[in-house]
Amino acid sequence: MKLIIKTVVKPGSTRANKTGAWRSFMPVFDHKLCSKCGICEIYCPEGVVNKLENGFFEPDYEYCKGCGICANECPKKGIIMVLEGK
Amino acid sequence: MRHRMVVVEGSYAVAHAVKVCKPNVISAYPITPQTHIVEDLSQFAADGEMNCEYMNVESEFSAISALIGASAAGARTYTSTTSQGLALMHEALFNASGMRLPIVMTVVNRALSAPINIWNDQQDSISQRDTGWIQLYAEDVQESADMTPQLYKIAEDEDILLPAMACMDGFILSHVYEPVILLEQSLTDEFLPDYSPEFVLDPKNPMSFGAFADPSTYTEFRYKQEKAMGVALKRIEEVAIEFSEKYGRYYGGLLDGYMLEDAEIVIMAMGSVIGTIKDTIDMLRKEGERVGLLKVRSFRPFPADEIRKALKNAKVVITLDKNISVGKNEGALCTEVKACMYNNRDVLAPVIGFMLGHGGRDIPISTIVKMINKAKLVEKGIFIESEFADLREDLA
Amino acid sequence: MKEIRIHGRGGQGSVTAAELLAVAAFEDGKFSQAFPAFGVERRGAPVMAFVRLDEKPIRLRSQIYEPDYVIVQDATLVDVVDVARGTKPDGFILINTEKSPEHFKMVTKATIKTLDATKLAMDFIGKPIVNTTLIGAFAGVSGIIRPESIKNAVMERFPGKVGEKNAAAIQAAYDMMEAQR
Amino acid sequence: MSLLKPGHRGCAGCCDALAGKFVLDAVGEDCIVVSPTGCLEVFTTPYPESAWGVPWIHSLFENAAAVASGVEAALKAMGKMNNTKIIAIGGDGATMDIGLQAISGAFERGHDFTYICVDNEAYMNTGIQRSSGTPMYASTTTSPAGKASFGNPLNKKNMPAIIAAHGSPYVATASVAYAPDMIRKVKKAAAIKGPTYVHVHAPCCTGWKFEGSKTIEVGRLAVETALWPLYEMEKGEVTGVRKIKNRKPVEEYLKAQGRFKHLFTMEGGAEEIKKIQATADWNVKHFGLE
Repeated sequence: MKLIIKTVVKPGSTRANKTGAWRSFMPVFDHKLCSKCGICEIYCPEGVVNKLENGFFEPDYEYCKGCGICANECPKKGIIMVLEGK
Repeated sequence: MRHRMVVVEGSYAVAHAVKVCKPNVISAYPITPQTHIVEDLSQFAADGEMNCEYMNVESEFSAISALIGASAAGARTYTSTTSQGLALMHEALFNASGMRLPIVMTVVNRALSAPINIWNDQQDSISQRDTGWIQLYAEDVQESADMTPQLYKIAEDEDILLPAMACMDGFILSHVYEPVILLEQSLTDEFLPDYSPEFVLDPKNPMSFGAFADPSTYTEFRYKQEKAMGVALKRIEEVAIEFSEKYGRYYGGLLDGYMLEDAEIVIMAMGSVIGTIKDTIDMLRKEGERVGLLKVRSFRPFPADEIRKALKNAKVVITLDKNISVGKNEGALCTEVKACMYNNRDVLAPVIGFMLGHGGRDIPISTIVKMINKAKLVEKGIFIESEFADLREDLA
Repeated sequence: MKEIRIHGRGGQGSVTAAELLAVAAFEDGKFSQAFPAFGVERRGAPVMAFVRLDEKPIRLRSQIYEPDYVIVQDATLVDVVDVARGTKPDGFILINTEKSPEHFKMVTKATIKTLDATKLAMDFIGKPIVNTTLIGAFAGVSGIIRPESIKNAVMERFPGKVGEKNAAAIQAAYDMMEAQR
Repeated sequence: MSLLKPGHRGCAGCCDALAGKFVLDAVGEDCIVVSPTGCLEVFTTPYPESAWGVPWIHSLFENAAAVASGVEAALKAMGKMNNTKIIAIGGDGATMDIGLQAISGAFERGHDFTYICVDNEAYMNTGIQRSSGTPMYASTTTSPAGKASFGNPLNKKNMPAIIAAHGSPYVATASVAYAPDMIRKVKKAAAIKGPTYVHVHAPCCTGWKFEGSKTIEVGRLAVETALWPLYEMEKGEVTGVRKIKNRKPVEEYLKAQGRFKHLFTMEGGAEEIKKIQATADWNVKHFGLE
């Protein structure tokens, strides 16, 4: 066995850590109100609001921490924050 | 051998040795008495004799920091410093070792302030004992130079990957002119393989260096560093032999003995005082004294087993320290030699510690003879734990 | 082993003189060691440099307390430094001065030798830089280093015209002092 | 998908994560990132994980610029520089306080790299202590407001001017609240040869005491009140500013944050707010923001 510890770590490996568990409020995206501007995607600190094939956006709830920036910044008020478990 | 020698300054011999090791990045800050090394290296770079980036940084802290970045990017790196400069690097020394970056640095040993003093002792490198750097101490200019490729080979070993210091006494070795063989490029190319680490900062294979370790993972980093030091313990010896086969010069691996076999009084020391001790021993041997020398070449890793073996027949051991742990009234070598004897019955000889040569105070033969005479008092039941060997009574 | 102490002032090239002696002696087949008395002295302050010469490799690293030979680059130093200190009785003290040895009253059993190296340097080199002239003189007095070796060492260090002029001064100084040996 | 991967431990609504994401959006895959110690470093790389999708190195708190310069020197020496961008991303403390000397040295030496200061105006990683990026009258844990204090008594250090004085070819200010502007500036900085600098205003919900959902809103207010002017400097000269339409009074910015709350409750607070307004007015005049 190599004595050398892997002092380096693999890129993007935090994906093992599912931060969706941090969330107490979850953003719910209302596509009817969406203008597909993409601001929600830009300002997601987790980088987990993804563009769907149909041009709408959805967060990856495995990682979304529920910060609510997307809801706050949505110019159409098309994202609402809902208490988890409700 | 003689026809290949030239009389040059110690610093030049070291700078030349660095040159033939072909570092990619050199980063240094001037500080007496290390300056000549970096001046000579700057000149080599200015003359187009080195294919490297020479960085004039704004402090020793940035010198070592730049090398951390360069080494992580896959470069062979070099710096040299001394005293305050080494102390300023302190934080980054742990970092370089913890990140397992095989940076090689010549430490031109010098005293620490206050009071400010530019002369030789070994307080600077001894104070970096626990930073996880390999530390070898040279007895003459040739050894100081020859250590450079040896340390690259040891540090860059994939089972070691630890940074290393080549320690040479300031002025006494850095500023002396004496005959040396300048390391041959062709032999060094054969001796020292290219540095090709498995992981480097590379956009094609984007690894992260220097991650944050919590209590669940931190301990193992230290454990593996310690294991790597264990590998280095063997490798230092092997590389010294490989070096002697290639270049025809050998100074010991971890240790080196002189008149040791039948010695009753064994002097242990590190660095340039070794030569003076050898002359003293020759003189005393003529008078029938059974005195010998155990040179400690590797202080980190510390060769405890080898020391115990070497001291088997000793009746009294004297340690010489150009440093002091204030509050312990001992130098580091003394403490460590004593410690390595405690948990076994191999060696029963008492250890007497002498501190001397601080701030460049000269160590003439007479001082060494005085210590030997004090050690002989052990036979009469008078035991000295540890003391300054060269105090000026008028100032003390 | 022979030990030499060189007294000078900062900027007069005492360390270079020591280095050149070490290089020359090595060329002559001896082992050598040259080192300064490490200090923080600036230009003009009294300084020292040391040289050891031996038939076998030199291991001793202490300073020199009982030199066989002393070289004094500047006679004014005699008034401020005990240049004779520790000098062996069978050794000599070589002083750069226009004065004769009798002029110097020192407590020493060593022989005092004098030479107007400044004049020689002015004549041959055109500058009052005496370190090379003095080591030529030293070779002449001591007989332990060949003048050719000194000249070679100097010419290698200062190639071209400068080296040649120095070599001429060295030879002249050597000849003068050898005649007195 | 962003090159700063999810799963990191940044606060919900973290400005640093946004800044890191925007920087990587701007420079792309062919870069090497150097981080000094700080929130961004800690929450992105809990061993054995890393959120970074690009090569990344953290060494110490005060040496990122030196490390970055060493990386650059190494790539140059080994002939691997090609088009790789070297990016250092440090917080305000690592940049304006403890790392200032190393930054000065690296900019003086002229390495080809871009230094990005993500300025959330205090030592957030260690618990919201004052830094030289902390604005006047912000209450922090080491410059708390109290009966005898309105909080931090000192003005924010003008770091962009210090960098510009080093002769940097490009210095810009940006804000995480203006993503396209920030990305454009980082891209420009990275493309310009030599040491370039982008100073990014980054509202920290935890340290400034506002809801995580308001990170962008607060950042916008800083720009709209002229407390954080957006400008570009080339070779020491201001060459571009973002004009403000309908400038808002500084109260709107201050009111949105708990760290300035005392200015509205303490006696004499209104007078002190005038001093902050004066700073905004000076910015408007100095940079020609209107």
